[in-house]
Amino acid sequence: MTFNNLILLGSVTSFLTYFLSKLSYKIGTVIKTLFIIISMYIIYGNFNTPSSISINEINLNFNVNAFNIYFLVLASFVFLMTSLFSINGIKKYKYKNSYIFLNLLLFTGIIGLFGSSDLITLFIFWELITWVSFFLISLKSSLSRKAALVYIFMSMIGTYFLISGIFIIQNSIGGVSFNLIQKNIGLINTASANKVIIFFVIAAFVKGGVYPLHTWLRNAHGEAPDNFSPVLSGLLTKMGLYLIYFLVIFFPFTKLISLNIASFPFGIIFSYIGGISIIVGTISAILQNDAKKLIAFSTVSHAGYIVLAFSYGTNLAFFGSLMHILVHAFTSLGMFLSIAAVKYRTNTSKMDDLGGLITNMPVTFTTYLVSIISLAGIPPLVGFVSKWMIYQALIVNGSYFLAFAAFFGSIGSFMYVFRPLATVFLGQRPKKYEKIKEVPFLMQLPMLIITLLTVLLGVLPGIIIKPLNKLMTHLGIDPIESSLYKLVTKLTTLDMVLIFTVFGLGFLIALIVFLIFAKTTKVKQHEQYTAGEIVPELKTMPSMYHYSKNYYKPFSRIFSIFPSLESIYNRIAYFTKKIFDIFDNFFYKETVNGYVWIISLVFLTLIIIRWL
Amino acid sequence: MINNIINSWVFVYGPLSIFLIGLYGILTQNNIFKLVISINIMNLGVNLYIIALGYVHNGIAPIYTEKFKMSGENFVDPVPQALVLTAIVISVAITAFFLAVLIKNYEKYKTLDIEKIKGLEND
Amino acid sequence: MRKFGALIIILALLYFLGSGLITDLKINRKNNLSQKTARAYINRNVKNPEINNQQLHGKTNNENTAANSVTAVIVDYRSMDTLGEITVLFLAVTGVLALLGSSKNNRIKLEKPNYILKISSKFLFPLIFLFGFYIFIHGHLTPGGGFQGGTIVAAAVLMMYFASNNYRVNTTDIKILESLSGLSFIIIGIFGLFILGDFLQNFLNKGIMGELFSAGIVPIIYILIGLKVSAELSNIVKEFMGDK
Amino acid sequence: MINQPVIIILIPLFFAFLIPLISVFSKKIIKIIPVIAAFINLAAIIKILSSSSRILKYFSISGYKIPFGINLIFNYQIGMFLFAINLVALIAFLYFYKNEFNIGNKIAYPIAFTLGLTAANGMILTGDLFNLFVFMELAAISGYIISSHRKGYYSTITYIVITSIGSLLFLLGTASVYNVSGSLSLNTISTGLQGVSGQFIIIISVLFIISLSGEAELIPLNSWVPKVYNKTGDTGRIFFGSIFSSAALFAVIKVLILLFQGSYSYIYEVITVIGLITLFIGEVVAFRQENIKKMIAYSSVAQAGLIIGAVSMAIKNGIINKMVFNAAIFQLFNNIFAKGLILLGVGALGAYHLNNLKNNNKKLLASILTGIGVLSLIGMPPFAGFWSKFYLIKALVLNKFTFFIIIFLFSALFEVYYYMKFLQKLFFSEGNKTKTKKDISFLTYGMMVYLSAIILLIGIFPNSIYKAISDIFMGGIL
Repeated sequence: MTFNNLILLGSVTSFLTYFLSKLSYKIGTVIKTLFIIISMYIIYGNFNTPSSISINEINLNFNVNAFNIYFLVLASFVFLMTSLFSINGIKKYKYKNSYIFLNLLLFTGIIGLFGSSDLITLFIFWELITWVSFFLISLKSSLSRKAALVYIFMSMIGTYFLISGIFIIQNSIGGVSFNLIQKNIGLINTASANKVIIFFVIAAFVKGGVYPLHTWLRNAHGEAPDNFSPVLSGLLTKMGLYLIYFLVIFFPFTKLISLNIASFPFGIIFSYIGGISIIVGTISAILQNDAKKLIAFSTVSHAGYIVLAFSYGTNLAFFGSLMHILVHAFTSLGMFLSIAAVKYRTNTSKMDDLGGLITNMPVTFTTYLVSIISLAGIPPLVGFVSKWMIYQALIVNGSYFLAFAAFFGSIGSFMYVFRPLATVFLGQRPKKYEKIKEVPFLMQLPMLIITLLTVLLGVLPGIIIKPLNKLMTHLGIDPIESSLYKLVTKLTTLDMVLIFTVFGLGFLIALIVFLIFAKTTKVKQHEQYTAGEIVPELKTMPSMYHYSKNYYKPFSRIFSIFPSLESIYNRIAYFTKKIFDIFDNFFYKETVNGYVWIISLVFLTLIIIRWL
Repeated sequence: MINNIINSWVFVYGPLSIFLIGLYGILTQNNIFKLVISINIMNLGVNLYIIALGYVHNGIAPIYTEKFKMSGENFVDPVPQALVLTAIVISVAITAFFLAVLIKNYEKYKTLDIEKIKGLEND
Repeated sequence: MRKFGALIIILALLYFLGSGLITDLKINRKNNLSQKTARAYINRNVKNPEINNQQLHGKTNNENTAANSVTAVIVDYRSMDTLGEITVLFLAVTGVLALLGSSKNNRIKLEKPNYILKISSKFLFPLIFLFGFYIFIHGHLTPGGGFQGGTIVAAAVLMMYFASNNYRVNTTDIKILESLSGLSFIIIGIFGLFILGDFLQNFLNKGIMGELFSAGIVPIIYILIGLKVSAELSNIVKEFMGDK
Repeated sequence: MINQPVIIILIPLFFAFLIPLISVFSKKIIKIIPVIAAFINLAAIIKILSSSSRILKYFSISGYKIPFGINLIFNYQIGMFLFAINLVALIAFLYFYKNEFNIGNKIAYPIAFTLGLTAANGMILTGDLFNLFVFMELAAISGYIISSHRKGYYSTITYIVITSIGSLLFLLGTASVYNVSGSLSLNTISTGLQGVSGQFIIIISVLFIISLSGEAELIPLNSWVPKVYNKTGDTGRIFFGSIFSSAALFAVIKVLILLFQGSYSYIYEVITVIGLITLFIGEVVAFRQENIKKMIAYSSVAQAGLIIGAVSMAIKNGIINKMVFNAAIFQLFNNIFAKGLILLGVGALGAYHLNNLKNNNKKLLASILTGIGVLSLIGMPPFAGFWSKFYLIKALVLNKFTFFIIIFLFSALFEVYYYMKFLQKLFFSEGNKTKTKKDISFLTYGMMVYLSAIILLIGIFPNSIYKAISDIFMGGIL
């Protein structure tokens, strides 16, 4: 089967599953999972075979090449994991069949987007994804609906910039297919090129959740259905970043991103935006109280990493950014899925209410632990590999602010990702959660796969480096040196197996010490907090006295003096609404004579303007 | 000179003033019935204007009779008269309907004052 | 304040409208029909509008033989407008019916109808009626026509309403009259479409200008219009006067 | 002989005149008369379409050649438009037949609706300035009647006063134009107007612009729109939103192109500005509405502004920029179906206020179909509206109408926002007010499915439709 038929099949199947899911939602989810597996196979089988859907002189062109197969495989992987997870995971959802239908349609849209080989096709799927994901986000609750509205508003800003950019390209070059653009990029003049770059980047930043345009992320990620959040964070934000990578194909690599070009230095600006994004994301994540919103802000900070590394301009940094996409997809899958698993059993993701679930849900705990270690970039796991490359690139070239931002993000991420670990899985378990069981096996399976892959790719990064190197050569960038388990840079050579062994040994020693010498004393968490005194509110509102309440209070005190971008946006929105009300009152809330006054005045003005 | 001024007032400014007096009525009056009258005054102005534009100097009614039986007589323009007839009929139709709505409106709100109705409208 | 503002707007509009229009308008002495479609209408010759000094009255021509040029314009040259016009009137009557017809409003009753009116109306009514009919039957020869005649007939009906508190128009008759005359107008037009190829084309014998039986379908249509208008205006009178 | 387009005007007119006659014998049959009229009309349009060319052709009436008699303009593209409008009218009549016949007077409202269709067809077809006035008045009066359908008397008064002023201004303009050019036929006036002073043209154009803005829902004469939409019945809303506004917009475009022939560039500048202001204010005010009927009314206003703005933008120095123009016309064409579907859905669901909505599983299909209409209107793939918006943006970007694009896309953002909010409430809201309307009939479902199928088909095969309705005034200008 060719790629174009896959897209058609996907849209048909999604409709079918809607009706099949009416019988039982499990049928729908199983079909969805099977479809994703099949499509992975088909994508792989269609490597470098262009195909197109042409209806009525509209051609949707697809081609799988060394570049986009990376994103395609990643997309299918993320969807496969969430899909496996959701076979049981959507049990409590109100709109099950809508969820399955929209999810499969979204999958079709995403592989269509990544597989497209011209900009119009890309745009069509981009728009499709926008509205489908809008409905997916709104499925959950009234809060998620508000979040979805903000999401679609900001997405449409991006979309309109994107379409304008596409048409500017078409105007200058005379076509929108990637090959043609690559060939004739010289035809575009500097002014148009700058416009295109700015438009594309705005579109990309909105979707990717990069600093000044990230505000939709918190609520959209936090309030979206739990099984959909990983897709939103791990994949849909990558859609935006994919667009930035496109600029590399269109415009000569060095011109766009090198650090010292005569024309407009986009590279520097983007990398600084990336740096700011890391810092803002990290700080905001520290201040969150909801586990999902916390991870949402970590997405902002990691999008910052990717943008920073991509625009920095050395091949090592570029490689790091590509790798970091994978890392972030893994970690957000791991974190969101484990939080979703917790929520599946406890119905909440508020950290104040939870605690001590480690004994009840060991697999979930392990997944979360491994994911956050990887996210923070601690050595034996895959997260370290990408971050290490980024650090290397920054330090070698002496960009100290950016290096600071990158380190700050790493250290900050310790702070925030540790918090859910401590408050959800460790600490003391509230009484009502004593009988909580681990989630069903089908939900454990994706978490286990992710954990294993995170470790495996961390130890043997060569598995992923090899195809990525191929991708780099495809784009015309020098590949980096590496072997199956060694990373080679100008400064040092890193042997991941060695590091793994060292860390493994350290872990073992610590475990042994713990088992032999550890003595546990049980203190009830509230007693500790209130120093033995009995507080009347303790029974009515126990979460008030949970030790995770105001966890990072000092930090929030420090940062509360900075105005939040979100509140600025809210204020702008408020004033806009007020102004709009004035229009309404002026033009449409009058009596008949009022209207006639307006008519006569317009009449007079129109004449006078032309008369003079 | 004087002739020109008289001409312009009779043929253009006069009818337009009547039209605009109607407009003045709509701009200033609150009573719906007065609005109906104002619209009728405007109509009258427009009709006069059209008829005036059809006038030919020393022209006669465009009807062939025993006295005027040759083509090319100095008839006035028949087309504006036809247009005015149509316009009058349409204005009659609209006035009739407007008055009917006015009656129903009065039954509903017990007032003809727009400002008061504005307060009573609940939407 | 409001009145003052309105006054200023009105004066400004008058200045701009008047001075803008007057320079190019062809009024009084400047007005001549030579460049207008009206020349062709008056000369009853669309093919050669400028042929003057030919005798029309008392003769026949193959275009239009209605002596009244206004009627020729209304019913023949621009007959589609007239069709629209009677439709507008028909629709307005329908609207009045929609608003006032459903509610059972009482007939407006005069306390004591004027004695003179009451007596004289009985023999004035047929006369006015006849006069109305005369006006619209002779629409193509003399000033007047369907609309004018119809109005006169409706005025007779109004007079009857004022003369007697018991007088009522029969709704069913009016409806049938209204409907049939409108339908006949369209059907005559469609005959033209089938016989000569254009809607409302004059397919009857043109006759001699100045005679009663001349101008083909023009008098027929004008009579239909007269009937329709009288029915419609009577209907309006009836609806406003009330019905119980 | 039967291929004359005048038939399209006559059929509904004939049936409207027939209604009082039938009412004497039986009141039940009246119900079905408008449906029959629209159906026969559709058949007639198909028949005429099959033998029409793409070049603008003038058809005379009463046997007099142009400019002496009244003429109609017709070609294949206009036929497509008429088809769309009559199709939506048929659907509106079916809805009326099923749901709203028993409200109000049983003779008057069928007549008003049927004649409304006549007026819409007439406005599209006529090639004569004064005839256009007559049909506009016909549309206006049937609009007045329709707007009083559910006892919205005060809104009707507003409507009457505003459109009366408009029609009087039109009459002033028409009389002046006739006096100067000596003709009333759209295609000869322009030659008669050559050599007049600039001031005259200013006055005339402003008169026409303002007077035509009434039915076309443009500023400054559109203040009646929200009030009337709010107070009239469901069928009435479909009529205003989908039929009258499209026909009137078409009439405006016709006057712009055939009367002024693309010269006098300042006319088009003024209209572009008016269109943009209408677009912006419409979207912005709609954004603030909680009442769905008013929201759709303002959105309809905004769409009218967009289309007129784009059309006038496309005309410069007697040359039509085909890309922009055709895209705008395509947008107009798609709007007919999309808005018809939305208004039908809103009526069928009884969804009148954002805060009173409740998701109802029994009516889920109706909600989804309404959703298709909304998604098409805001331009989401794979529905029809996506392509018209796509072509429009494409044409605007390629021609570098930067200012226009900025306003257009900025307003479109708000449009997406409020329509999406509406859809969310429709699908997911758990409002506690259980104000349930009676069940949606099978017929209504059928009509909604039909309309959404059309939207989807245009969405999949946009180019055939786009080509079918492009170059609508070919031969009329250039």
